[in-house]
Amino acid sequence: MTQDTKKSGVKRREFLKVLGASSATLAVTACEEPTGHLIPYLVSPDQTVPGVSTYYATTCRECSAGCGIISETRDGRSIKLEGNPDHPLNRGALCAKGQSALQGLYNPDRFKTPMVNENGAWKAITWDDAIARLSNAVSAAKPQAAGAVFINQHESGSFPRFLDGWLASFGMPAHLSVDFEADHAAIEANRRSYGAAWPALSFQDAKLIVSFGADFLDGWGASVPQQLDFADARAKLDGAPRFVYIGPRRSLTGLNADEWLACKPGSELAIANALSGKGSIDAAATESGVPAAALQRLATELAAAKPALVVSGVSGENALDVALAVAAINQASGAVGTTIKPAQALTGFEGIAHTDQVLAAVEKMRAGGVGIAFVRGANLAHALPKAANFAEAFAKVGFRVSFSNVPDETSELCNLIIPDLHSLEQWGDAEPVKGTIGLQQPAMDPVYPTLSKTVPAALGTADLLIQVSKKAGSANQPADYRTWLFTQIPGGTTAISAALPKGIVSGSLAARTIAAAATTPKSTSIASTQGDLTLITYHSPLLGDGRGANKPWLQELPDPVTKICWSSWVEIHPETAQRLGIDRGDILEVKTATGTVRAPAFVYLGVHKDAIAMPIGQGHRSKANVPDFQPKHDDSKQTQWGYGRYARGIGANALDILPLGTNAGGGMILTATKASISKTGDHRTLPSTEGSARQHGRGIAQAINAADLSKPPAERREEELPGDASHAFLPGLRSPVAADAQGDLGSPTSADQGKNKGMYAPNEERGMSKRRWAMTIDLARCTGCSACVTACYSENNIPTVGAYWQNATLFADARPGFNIERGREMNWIRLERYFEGNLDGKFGEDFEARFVPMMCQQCGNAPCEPVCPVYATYHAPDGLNVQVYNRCVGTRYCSNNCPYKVRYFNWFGYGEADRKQYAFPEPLNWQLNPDVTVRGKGVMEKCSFCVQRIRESENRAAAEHREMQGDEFTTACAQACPSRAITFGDAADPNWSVTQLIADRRAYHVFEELNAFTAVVYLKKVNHPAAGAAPARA
Amino acid sequence: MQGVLGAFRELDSAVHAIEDLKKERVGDITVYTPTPRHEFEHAMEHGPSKVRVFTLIFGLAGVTFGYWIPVWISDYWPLVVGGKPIASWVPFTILGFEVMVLIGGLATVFAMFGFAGIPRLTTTVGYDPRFSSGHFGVWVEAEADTADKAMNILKKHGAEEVRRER
Amino acid sequence: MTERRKWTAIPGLLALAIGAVMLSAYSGASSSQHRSPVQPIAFPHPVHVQKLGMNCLYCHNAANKSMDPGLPAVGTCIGCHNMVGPERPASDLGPKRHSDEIAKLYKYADVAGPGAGMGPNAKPIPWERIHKVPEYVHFPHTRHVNAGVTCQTCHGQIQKMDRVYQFASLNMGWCVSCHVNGYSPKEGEEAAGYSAAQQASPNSGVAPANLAIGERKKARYDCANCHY
Amino acid sequence: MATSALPSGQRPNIPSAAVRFPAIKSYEQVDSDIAGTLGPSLGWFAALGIAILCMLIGATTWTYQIHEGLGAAGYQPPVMWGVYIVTFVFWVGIGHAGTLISAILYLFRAGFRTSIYRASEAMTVFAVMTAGLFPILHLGRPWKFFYLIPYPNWRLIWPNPKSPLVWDVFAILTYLTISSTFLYIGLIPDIAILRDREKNPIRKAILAQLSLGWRNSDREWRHFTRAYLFLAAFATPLVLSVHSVVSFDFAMALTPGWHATIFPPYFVAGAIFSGIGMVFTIAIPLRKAFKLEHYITLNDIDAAAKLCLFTSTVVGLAYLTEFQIAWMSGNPFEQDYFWNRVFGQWAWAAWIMLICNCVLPLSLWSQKLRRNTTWLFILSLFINLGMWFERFVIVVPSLSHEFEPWQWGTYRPTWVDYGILLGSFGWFFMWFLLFIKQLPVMAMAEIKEVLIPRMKHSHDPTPDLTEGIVHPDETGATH
Repeated sequence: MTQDTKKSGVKRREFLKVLGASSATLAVTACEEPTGHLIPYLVSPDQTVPGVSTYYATTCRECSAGCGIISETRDGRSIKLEGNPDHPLNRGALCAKGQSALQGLYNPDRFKTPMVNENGAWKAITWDDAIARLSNAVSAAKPQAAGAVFINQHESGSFPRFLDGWLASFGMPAHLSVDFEADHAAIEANRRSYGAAWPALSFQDAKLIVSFGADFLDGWGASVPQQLDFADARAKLDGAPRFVYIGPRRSLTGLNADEWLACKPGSELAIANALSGKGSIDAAATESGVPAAALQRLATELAAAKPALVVSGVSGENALDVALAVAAINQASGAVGTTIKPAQALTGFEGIAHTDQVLAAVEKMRAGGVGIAFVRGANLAHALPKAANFAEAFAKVGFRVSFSNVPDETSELCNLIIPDLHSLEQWGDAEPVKGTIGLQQPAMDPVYPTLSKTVPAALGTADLLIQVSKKAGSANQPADYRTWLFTQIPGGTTAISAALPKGIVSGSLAARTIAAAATTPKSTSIASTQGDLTLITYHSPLLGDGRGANKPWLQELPDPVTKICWSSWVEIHPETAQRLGIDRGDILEVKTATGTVRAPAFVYLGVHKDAIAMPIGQGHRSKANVPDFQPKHDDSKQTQWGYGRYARGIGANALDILPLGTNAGGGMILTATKASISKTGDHRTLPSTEGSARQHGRGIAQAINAADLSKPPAERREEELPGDASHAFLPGLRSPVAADAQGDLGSPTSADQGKNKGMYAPNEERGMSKRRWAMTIDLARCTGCSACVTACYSENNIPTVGAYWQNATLFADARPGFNIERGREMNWIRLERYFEGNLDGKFGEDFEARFVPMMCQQCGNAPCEPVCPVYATYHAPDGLNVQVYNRCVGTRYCSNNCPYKVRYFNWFGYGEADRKQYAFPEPLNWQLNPDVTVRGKGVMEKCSFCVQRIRESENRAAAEHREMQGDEFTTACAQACPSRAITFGDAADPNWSVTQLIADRRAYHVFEELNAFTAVVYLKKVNHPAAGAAPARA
Repeated sequence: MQGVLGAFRELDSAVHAIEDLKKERVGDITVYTPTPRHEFEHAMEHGPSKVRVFTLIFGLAGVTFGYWIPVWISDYWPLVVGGKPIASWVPFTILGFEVMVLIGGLATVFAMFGFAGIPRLTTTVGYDPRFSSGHFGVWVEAEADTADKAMNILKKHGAEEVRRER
Repeated sequence: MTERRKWTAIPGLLALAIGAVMLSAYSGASSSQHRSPVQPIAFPHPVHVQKLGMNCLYCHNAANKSMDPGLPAVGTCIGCHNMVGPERPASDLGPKRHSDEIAKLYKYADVAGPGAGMGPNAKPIPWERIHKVPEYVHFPHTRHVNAGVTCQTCHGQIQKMDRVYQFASLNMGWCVSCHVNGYSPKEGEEAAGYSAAQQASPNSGVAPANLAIGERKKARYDCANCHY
Repeated sequence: MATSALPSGQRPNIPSAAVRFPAIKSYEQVDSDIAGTLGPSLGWFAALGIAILCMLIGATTWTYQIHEGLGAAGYQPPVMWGVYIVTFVFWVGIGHAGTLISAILYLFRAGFRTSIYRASEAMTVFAVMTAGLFPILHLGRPWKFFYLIPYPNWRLIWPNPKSPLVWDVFAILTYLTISSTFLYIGLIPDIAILRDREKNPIRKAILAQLSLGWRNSDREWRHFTRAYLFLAAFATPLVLSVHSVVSFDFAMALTPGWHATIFPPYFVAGAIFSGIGMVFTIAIPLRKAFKLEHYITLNDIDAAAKLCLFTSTVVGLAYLTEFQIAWMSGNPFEQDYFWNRVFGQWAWAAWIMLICNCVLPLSLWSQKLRRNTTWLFILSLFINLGMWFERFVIVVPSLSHEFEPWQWGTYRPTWVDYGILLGSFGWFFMWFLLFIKQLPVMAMAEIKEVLIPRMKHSHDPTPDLTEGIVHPDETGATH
């Protein structure tokens, strides 16, 4: 950023505060609010127009993949993150985690200044002081410099090398780059078999996809690119590859499979060997508990499928062996180069330190050999199993520095905290794909700038280290990190300035001198365990190893599989539950050799009957006894230790009962330990958005067999649906419904048609009714990842309501997710997950899962409209079913009359800053979209088809004196969708691609028999049942 | 205005008194009775009340207005709801009916007020509290000359009290 | 017992009540119309617009590209005013005099004197906001300006206002009646006080509405046009 | 109890029993008896105190709810309507019996009406006043309720006349106006009576104002009776329409369990049923406390009980019809919902409703129980409970079990709901208690109408009053 914007930065923030106070604060309730002041820029920043967004291309740092993102910045604030369409990795898509980076940036619990712990008490210090203290500590640690430990959250790019260089300059060893979510076994196997840590996987080219517990859609590797490709593969409909999932737990990826082979935990190896012909089918069948017939069928299928794509994400003791066996199968089926492309490896996964290295470092600390330790990003105190006893070991370190910018468990154990800038505030780079460099540039000035005379206003860790070196007097230090960075990137400054708009440079970065991979991992088998059930722990697809837990969007977003939020849970199979007399919501005590935790039971068809599953990510606790967060009398001095107000004290941490152990791949063993469960007698309603998991044959999520697609409609095996749906206006929603959008006035059959009835007449001079906004959702593509939901929250200022203080004040239950228990979630678009088949929950009988994104269907004949007494909802001429917040009086009649139940009510003043239920505490309110009204208490709200985007592009077109072009813009959900399942457009204008999709042979409306003439058209899911096996039916 | 007032304890004697007064054509008669008795109506030979005319007229006016409001509102700012016609008259029947009852009913009451001459600022001469509890009163407008005659008739029929008022 | 008690009746009170209700029904008009607060600097629009003939878009530079019209940054003022200091020589703008307002501007911008640049302690000018629609109303200036709606249509003869006041009521009825009945560029230009010559070539600096003079340009008036 | 009050050898429960009030001898006795009930008593003050306390609890709770937001109540989407709408329908229903008795029975010339209609008409007005609060009270933004009222405004936008809620506004306001007018008109002659009896000058002046200068002249009576008749004629269809409109709130929606053509008659029957229940709850204690056994005779109560039994069977039929329609509709949504209503999560509520409304009232087939005021009082309490639960069963289970299985839910009211429910009862009884001590609970003038007036020459203790007066010379003897 230029010098004057820097200078104006602070002032601009003042300006923004006022702007925030006016545009972000609540609109609907106050009618006569004070007009307030107008604070102009001091010096107007070039290339920005007030009220018009500027877009900065940068890189996502929420996982190791390093997707390209675009930050929409309005008046100096980043207000939304979207995928970078020009980025080779994620091609414009972005997962929920990535979008939530915004709430990491604006997290209300971020450190504002450096802090130091002096004899037990924390106090804020100035930056100069912090730098001085750090350099003193560094020079003090000189004698044992060789023992120093620097643990960094893994990221690709130049920073690791810069860091190693800096450490070396003080005689310290290279840093450990940790990623607890990484599948080390797979990486190790890949490296040995394909020579790359993470080759690109091409699902499109596969004839058959087999996954051994590899959740490539939810966290295993680079989810977004894998999902994009998987969706494209599925979109080939009858040509699409069949997908078989093998594993004891059916994850989100598993639910997307056509067939699930529920094997005993740890028995994957036998199956893999059997499939590769090394072992006998029957032996595998007996060991895994999977019927031999199924295995035989799979074996023959696999033999026939050339190439196939077999992936392993097992995290048991024999993980590496499975991965290697799988690699062998791939090599045999000629997958290498076709479905597995080492050439386009995802370099983001290179150089991740094995878990056993981390544990070794911990032991070194315990031994007392560490004089100084640095932690940046990683949160070992939470992400390492309790058995590792990190806290005790860490305490033995002479001086502990944390660069974390949020008060997490690890930083609480440190002496000095120097908060790093958020990745959206600083410069950086990444090499996500071999040969492509993704640039990371500040999307805005720091939320909490460095207030110091001597150092720059934006002081990231890298710059801080440079300052330290300067203090220590070491020579030839770069002026600042940016300058150094630009020298590292091929082409230098000119190339960068040319590339910044797109955010990518072609070329490669120099590799780290010390490749962590070089060290061969050491496997330590877990301690002896007792218990009758196998405990499967897995990283939550949303919270990861726990990093996501302080972001309300991710807490509020229901888990794609269990649909539970603001809580942790124990998944248990119906049969086992019945045997033990356990009901959904019973609080269970899970006991292993290493400890016990309590969590509510979730009875789930998709877990092996001899196993229970628990997600990792919740259960953040503070060492200090921090009082419960009270928004009303919240003095911001109180540091919210335990990872912030939104994370602390929610659920249990499964890692507390996980015995320590690493497999031959150097990964943590997550699924091997035994456990026993017992009822505590307590019970709680699960904070889940799931009403009924079955659609009772109501045809909400419809599916068709691939084989039936080609047949004429008469011969298709269609599902039994209620009512006699009139397929009259399908395919080709266009004419009848477009007419319907104008009611009788537009209907060709109506007498009033075209009469002078103002805006609705099709030939009215304002031309208001020429458009008919519509949407198609391809269920064959949708994987249920829920990225669209977070996109909607971000775009439409939707409040999160699950925090434990967001309930009434008197005699109110204050527990996390209580509002969700009462069905008060506000998700304008929700992902319904329906199970088909296996109604009586027998183990071994397969079942099918269907995902339906359900948002306002923008009905042509909307049942909600006529019942509103004040015209607060009505039908706009362009086909929108409009909700006018400021007119709404809150009778909630519209919601009662909505068959799709997609209207959401503001039960409390979630949007009112002075209220205890306020969902956007400063500075979270900076994320609010200025184009969307923040709703006050007592009004109804719902999906508006992103009407603000429609208006914006209408205004743009008008300003440029042109007509709107086809596919000119799209809604937030469609933009984010990593499966490209959602298409938005004008059904009355053939230039929009939505019009073609509407004509698809799979098109249907939900509850068509109600004649609501919805504008959302679903395309049936396509099933690929195994030959001979009938697919599940409702 | 002056006249003679007779207060009766019994119904029939009051009726007979009225009949005689009418025969003698003494003057305008007003009867006070604690409760409506058709005997008096027979005796006074009144026609049916005109209130019903107002009820009818204003009832019709009301139903028209009741239909007109929603039609006008709908057309004033035409917003389509639920794909229904802008002015969908069928449900407006309800409003039409309610407004009819409202206006018609109130009109009836006010018509009654008008005809019955209430609310009134004073009790005219010749009212006696007894008439609201048990007694029947007969008031005859009579000039000095005819007054005695009237008094005699009233006395003859056993009026409990007879007096002249002005 | 012939006392004639006054038994007064109630009517009249009823009539008053009804009258009160009807009055209150119409009291929805904007209360802030004609509001004219004192500004930190008494910026004279007439001098800049009429005498110097500056274009509105010179200072309110976003009016034709954004929802917000945009306010001149202090730097923009200084752009001219570091030449034009507080001590005004005699000119066609008037006799030689001292301008306190420009002195105030220098104080805000931390400018030592004519010719000097802005100092480190410069701070923005806290203008008093006059025209404000509630946050649930989205008023795109760009849409109106590009449609040829002159500033004066909503802001009044602002080029003649020594002290700006709220010209229009800004209540919903006021907005809607224009959207429904339409707007003719001619009227707009008359409102702007253009001479016939100027009307021939409007120097508003924005693309004129592609309409014949006198034709009325109507606009959408469904709720979601402004409320979302 | 006092069957002895009956002429010997007469079947007791014949409303046309020649002498309606055998125990009442003269017009003056009526005045003294009824006006005598007006003196405030200690028990009355106690009752009023309790009522006001409950009312204040409700008011406080509402204030809290407005401040906090509607979330303070127990709403659990998809159940967007709960206790408030249930109670709203409940109170509107209560209102109906009053108008039924005062208007419809008036048209039908049902004798037993005379003694109880004043109390029940008052009950109507206060019940509607209570019901009228709830549509405002359940709004998300109650301070914006005036958006529902059609009046000229600067926004140039009006309410949506297609919305059943706007019909409600019209219907309820009309109903309140007409029924309170009806009550007042009926009161005028009685107020005049009180006026003439009153000694205290201030009270007398006030009563004088209220009586509008009524003086019992034949002219006044002539128009009065006619106008009263027409008002009754208006009120009769109004009663039917109002609860039909209320039922449209549900019937017009497409929610399974709501979307039924049977609703208007079903609701009207239910309303009258619940109203009669409430009449018993009020009239029986009143009769005791005010010693009005001579006026509210067992015959009257008996007749009312029969009406109660009748409406109960109508309501029962309506319940069965609903199930039968759902069963034969072949509509899975309806069938699923109704199954869930009686055997699913809401069975408990449904069975409370069925037992209170259909089973217990069957006891009224027995004349003994019909004439047993204690039992009637207990039964009436059950009926009130049952009818509240009928509305609960209509509103809540339907919403909790709609088209979209993913959004099925449940409902648990909070203390806020209960507080406001309690408050509504306090509000209602506060008004009613104030009424019964200020104004006569019985229409004295109308009772006089059916009494035998004093006659100089009268041949028969029970003359057929429709014949004219008997001339002295026709009957020799005098008494």
